[in-house]
Amino acid sequence: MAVLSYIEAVNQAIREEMERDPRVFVLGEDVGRKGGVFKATQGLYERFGGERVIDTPLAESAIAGVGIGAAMYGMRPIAEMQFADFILPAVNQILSEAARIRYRSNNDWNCPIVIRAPYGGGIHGALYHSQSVEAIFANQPGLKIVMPSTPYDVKGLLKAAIRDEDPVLFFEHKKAYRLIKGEVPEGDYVLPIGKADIKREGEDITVITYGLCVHYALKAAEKLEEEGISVHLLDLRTVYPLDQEAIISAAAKTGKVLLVTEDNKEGSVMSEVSAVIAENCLFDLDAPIRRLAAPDVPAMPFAPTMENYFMISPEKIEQAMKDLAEF
Amino acid sequence: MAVLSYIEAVNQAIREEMERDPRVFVLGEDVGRKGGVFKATQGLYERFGGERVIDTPLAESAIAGVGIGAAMYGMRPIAEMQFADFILPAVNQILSEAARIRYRSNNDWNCPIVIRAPYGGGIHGALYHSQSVEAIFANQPGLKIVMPSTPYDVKGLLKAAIRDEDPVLFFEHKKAYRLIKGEVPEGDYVLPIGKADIKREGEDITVITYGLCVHYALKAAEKLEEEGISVHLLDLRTVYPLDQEAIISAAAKTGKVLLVTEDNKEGSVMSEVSAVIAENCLFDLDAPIRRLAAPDVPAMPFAPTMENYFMISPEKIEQAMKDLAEF
Amino acid sequence: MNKSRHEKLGLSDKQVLDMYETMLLARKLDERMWLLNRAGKIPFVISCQGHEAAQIGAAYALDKERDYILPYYRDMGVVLVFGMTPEELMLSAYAKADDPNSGGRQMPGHFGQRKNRIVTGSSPVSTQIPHAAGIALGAKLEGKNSVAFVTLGDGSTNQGDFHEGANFAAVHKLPVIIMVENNKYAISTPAEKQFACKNLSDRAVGYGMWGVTVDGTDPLAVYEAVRQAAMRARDGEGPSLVETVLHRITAHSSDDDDRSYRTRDEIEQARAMDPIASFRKYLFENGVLDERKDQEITDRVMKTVNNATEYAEKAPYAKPEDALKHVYYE
Amino acid sequence: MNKSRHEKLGLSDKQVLDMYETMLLARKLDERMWLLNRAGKIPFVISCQGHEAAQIGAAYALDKERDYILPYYRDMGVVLVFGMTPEELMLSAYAKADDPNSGGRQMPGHFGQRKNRIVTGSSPVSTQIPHAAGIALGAKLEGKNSVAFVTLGDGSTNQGDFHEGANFAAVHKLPVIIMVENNKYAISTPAEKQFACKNLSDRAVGYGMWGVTVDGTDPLAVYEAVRQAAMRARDGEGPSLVETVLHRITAHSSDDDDRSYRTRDEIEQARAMDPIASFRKYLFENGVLDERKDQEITDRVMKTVNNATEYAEKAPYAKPEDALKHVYYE
Ligand SMILES: Cc1ncc(C[n+]2csc(CCOP(=O)(O)OP(=O)(O)O)c2C)c(N)n1
Ligand SMILES: Cc1ncc(C[n+]2csc(CCOP(=O)(O)OP(=O)(O)O)c2C)c(N)n1
Ligand SMILES: [Mg+2]
Ligand SMILES: [Mg+2]
Repeated sequence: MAVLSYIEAVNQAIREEMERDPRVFVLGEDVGRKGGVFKATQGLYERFGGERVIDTPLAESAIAGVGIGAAMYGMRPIAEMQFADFILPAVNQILSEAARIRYRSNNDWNCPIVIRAPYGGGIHGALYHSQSVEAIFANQPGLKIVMPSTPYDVKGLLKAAIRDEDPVLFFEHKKAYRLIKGEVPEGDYVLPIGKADIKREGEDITVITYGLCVHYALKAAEKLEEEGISVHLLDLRTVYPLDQEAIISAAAKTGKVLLVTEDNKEGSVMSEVSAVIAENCLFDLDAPIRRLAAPDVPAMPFAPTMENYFMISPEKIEQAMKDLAEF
Repeated sequence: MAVLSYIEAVNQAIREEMERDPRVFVLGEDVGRKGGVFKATQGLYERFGGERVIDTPLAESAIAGVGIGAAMYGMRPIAEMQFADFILPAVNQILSEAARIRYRSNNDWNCPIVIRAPYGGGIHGALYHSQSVEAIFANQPGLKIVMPSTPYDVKGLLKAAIRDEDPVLFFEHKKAYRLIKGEVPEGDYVLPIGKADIKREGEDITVITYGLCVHYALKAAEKLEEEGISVHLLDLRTVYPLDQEAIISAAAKTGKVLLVTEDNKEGSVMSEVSAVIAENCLFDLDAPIRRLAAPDVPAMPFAPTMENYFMISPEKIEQAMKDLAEF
Repeated sequence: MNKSRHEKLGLSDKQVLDMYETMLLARKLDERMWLLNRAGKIPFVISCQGHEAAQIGAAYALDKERDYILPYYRDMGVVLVFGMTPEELMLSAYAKADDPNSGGRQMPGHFGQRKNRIVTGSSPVSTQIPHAAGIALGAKLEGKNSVAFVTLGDGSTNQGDFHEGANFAAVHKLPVIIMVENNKYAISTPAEKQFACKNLSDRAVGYGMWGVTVDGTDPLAVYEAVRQAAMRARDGEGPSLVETVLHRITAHSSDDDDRSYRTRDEIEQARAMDPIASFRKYLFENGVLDERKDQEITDRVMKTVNNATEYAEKAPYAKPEDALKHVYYE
Repeated sequence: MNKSRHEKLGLSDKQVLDMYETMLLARKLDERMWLLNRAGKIPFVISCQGHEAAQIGAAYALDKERDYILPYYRDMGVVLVFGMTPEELMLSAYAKADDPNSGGRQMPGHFGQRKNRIVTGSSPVSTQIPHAAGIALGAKLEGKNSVAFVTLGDGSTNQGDFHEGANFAAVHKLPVIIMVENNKYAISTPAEKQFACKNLSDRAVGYGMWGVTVDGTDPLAVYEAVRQAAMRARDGEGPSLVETVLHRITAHSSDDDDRSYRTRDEIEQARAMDPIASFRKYLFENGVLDERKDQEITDRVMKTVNNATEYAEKAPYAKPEDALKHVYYE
């Protein structure tokens, strides 16, 4: 198996899907000749031409809205939002339209669009190039939100998203793009949207997280292993709708749960994870459900001092794991 | 004290604040000559003129954005979104701008805007005139979200919102507008934003809710009283940021908690309430934290059969209360 | 002898009579819905009254076999031409299970019917403009020569999505026709508080597209403009902006009372410029229609309206639990 | 003797020299930032290079005592005129605690300074257009005769907020000047993939406002257009749309490499149309500037740049926990 970076997995998934299905096309800002500001679509313009790799005007509501129209027509658009932060002008199209098209038409129409966007911080992106935006969308039936952590998951889940009959938001951690590498099968495979994945088996405490934090948690778990603390790690992969079954059994397994997100604490997707546990396996718990998250300030500052203070790190996770294990 | 309807309290609060402070003005669709589609601003155009009661073009991002500009300038705009459902084109202005202005400018600028919008269902409004949209916003530090249940709270909290130095979303339940009446002092008073309110003292179970559901829960509680079950009822009033202290003590008081919202279940503000409880007073609980909410479908259908199926009712709350009491 | 206007446009007598009958059908269905609403039988009406000429004139200029339409809530006339039946419209008014638009989930006026290429619509205005560009893009990518015809009200042209959608369509020279039904009101807000340009078609130049303003009470004028736009679209000349100026005869909707913001006079004037009356006059003057034929048509229309009403009234609602269906692909 | 162009505009020799010096200062600060970025000392630069004439020409036409400016990220020239100091700009580049724009919270180019009426800006483009309308509305409600001057790039004119903000300002005849700095690129996307109109000022008619396209490499042409727009605004004639056409000399930002989408030739051409060189030539030709004076100015500018850099480099960062401050009123 080849070792790919996270972003190479994105690129490969799109390329293979475009080869497989002529209905698949890409649209977004600078996705064509430039290959995207992060190079996620590099080489696709050369390979498939400007008709299927469309540099759009600078207008996110149109990127989403035109994609939605094309999806209703029967195409399989992959719309790129240059940064997750800039998905906000498209919220009305995504929530009022994409998420409701099947339901409102009583199954007569559907909207198989994928909207990709790089999210997350730790890259000196400051307030508007660092945000986690999933919580804004993670309350909208009709929508699915995928946030993979590894190149393997990226490829399999992005392919699944492109083939999905319904709209999928696909958030990619921009710090993971080049930092995270992993083995990826050359051939075609899909992974199930809506299923969490155990990234590490353990006995003492359960950590539930997603995205880049999965890697931070794995790092922390290795450290704790040396101290004799065994960590069970569940990677949500899909943050909406949640894989309740997997959450319940991961929580019940150790009875001590730490939820980690890079997003602000109040109102994050981890609140829902906590609520699911509190509703379903309260009596299996030996400790309060802990959440480790960013402080409740609007977004990540630019200055390195404040950015580090805001950002989740392996060290912060390690400390929280220890505290929980000792509870 | 006069008995006012919920919407009369809205109208009175705005009128008194406009009389008190010349910086206060109203803008929105049809708020002028027509007095608003629900008549929330009735009489204000005649009283204060078209300069301070502005009929805007049909463009929500501009309504929010112009309001934000005026607020930065030093005015006290009250922007009306005709229906909460139509706030979505303004999400970028509200989240990227209003919520972040103080923080991003290091306290140099601020944005004292109030954005009012009627939300909620049970009025044959179908998908796009029935929604609860608070969960979309209830994860954004810098923003406050107020959702009052009684005319008394409406007046005191709307006045507080108008005087607040930061942006406040003020969601009014449109079914409550004429259905709910209550005593309201004639004079000036404000109520604290960020504080929940005990609407009924009780011993056996705790119900936490907000908006119209407060009234439904009160009705249900009276029924249960007859059966010897005593309900403690906390009205959140501000759903972001939450009054954690009040939540924790209300939950700890009876050890049995039912959370009620008219919104879809997954990802609602009740998830956060549950997470707060699970984090802070897990060992005080005698039952799993229950949530009663709308089913996870995109929005409320039009046909009465399906609308009733979707909508929370006193009967549904009563049943859930009983189940919990018997746990 | 001089050719009549419709002959010059290549429309036969039969075709204009058909247009007239469809206009009348739309009107009578609409009037019936108001009666049903006032009788407490249906919760909501939003009217096509005053817009019929623009709607039916435009729809006749399209290709019903391959074009896509993205109508807004007043466009009963457009969807009638594209194949939605009076029964189906009444099912929607009654929110019954067999409503093809939404199975009774959406308010009336939220059209959608895949088999007739009527693209599903929502309430937030103007979101359909980018959709039309997307539909046209899809057709173009597939090499189909379909046009996407999208409508909206004058107030709705001030939404960001109008701008973004129009611009996208123009940059990519997509076969899109944007038709504005300018009734000079957005609910209570008059045109001068909505925009400061003279004609809304003045916006076309800013997108580099073709634009025109026509009398929206004249079905032939609208037919001509939309036909030209459609020809341009099929010839690869890109999108067009067609403004039709007309009058809203009713209040905004059954929830609105327009007496608070329109004078009696103004309402009377709007009524006096009834496009159905003026088209009838035209047909009489050109010898296409006479009293007898007109009565025949009216009788047929009324029978259709009655049957549709009866049918829909008796039809069942969706089951309560049907609310759970069709959130995702099943 | 014939009057020179600047004299005809009522600008003194001192004033044009001052403009020239400010243009040079902006350029040299910007160049220094690139050096610092390439040396790993500052994480990010987004350039004013090529835009200086438009920025400084425009800002000189405004009233620095009462007008409000809502600059976009390239507008170092505008904020320099409005009173932000080179030290302050460097503090921002270094993300230091005393950065007046944001205390080191935002990237450089996200301007804001209340005391100079520089309205705080964000990254999502075009949100500032409605804000400008709101500022102008506030001023109008208070009876102040302030103008709100707002800028954006050509690509950003395709955002919904441009449309909604421009339309609102026009309907309410607000004293707003919208200036587009059209460098014919949005990052890598060329103008022809952004819009299909000839000039972006063609959009003015669609809002019923005054519009003009001027050479953005000529500070006097821009000065003249913006002065006229400001006069109109103060006279109650409403908003204007001023398009300045110019060249982006650098890559989009320090994170971009424009060789993947611009030919060497094209980049050379952009450099050849350097507005500072052409204004220097003008000043020489009109006897306002000579080699000695030019050297003096350059020396003064370089000293300022050096001092500002040194000062900012030594200044402290905000404390980590300062990240918690100023979420709400305290
Ligand atoms: C985004 C959005 N905001 C507000 C509304 C509420 N609303 C429904 S129709 C309407 C007026 C529309 O006016 P216009 O576009 O002129 O169409 P008309 O009804 O006059 O045909 C408004 C404000 C809405 N549906 N969508
Ligand atoms: C809403 C939004 N989408 C995307 C971006 C990313 N972005 C930053 S600058 C830019 C291009 C802007 O082009 P233009 O408006 O022409 O200004 P220029 O940089 O050329 O001066 C883009 C796409 C953004 N900042 N905001
Ligand atoms: Mg109208
Ligand atoms: Mg540009």
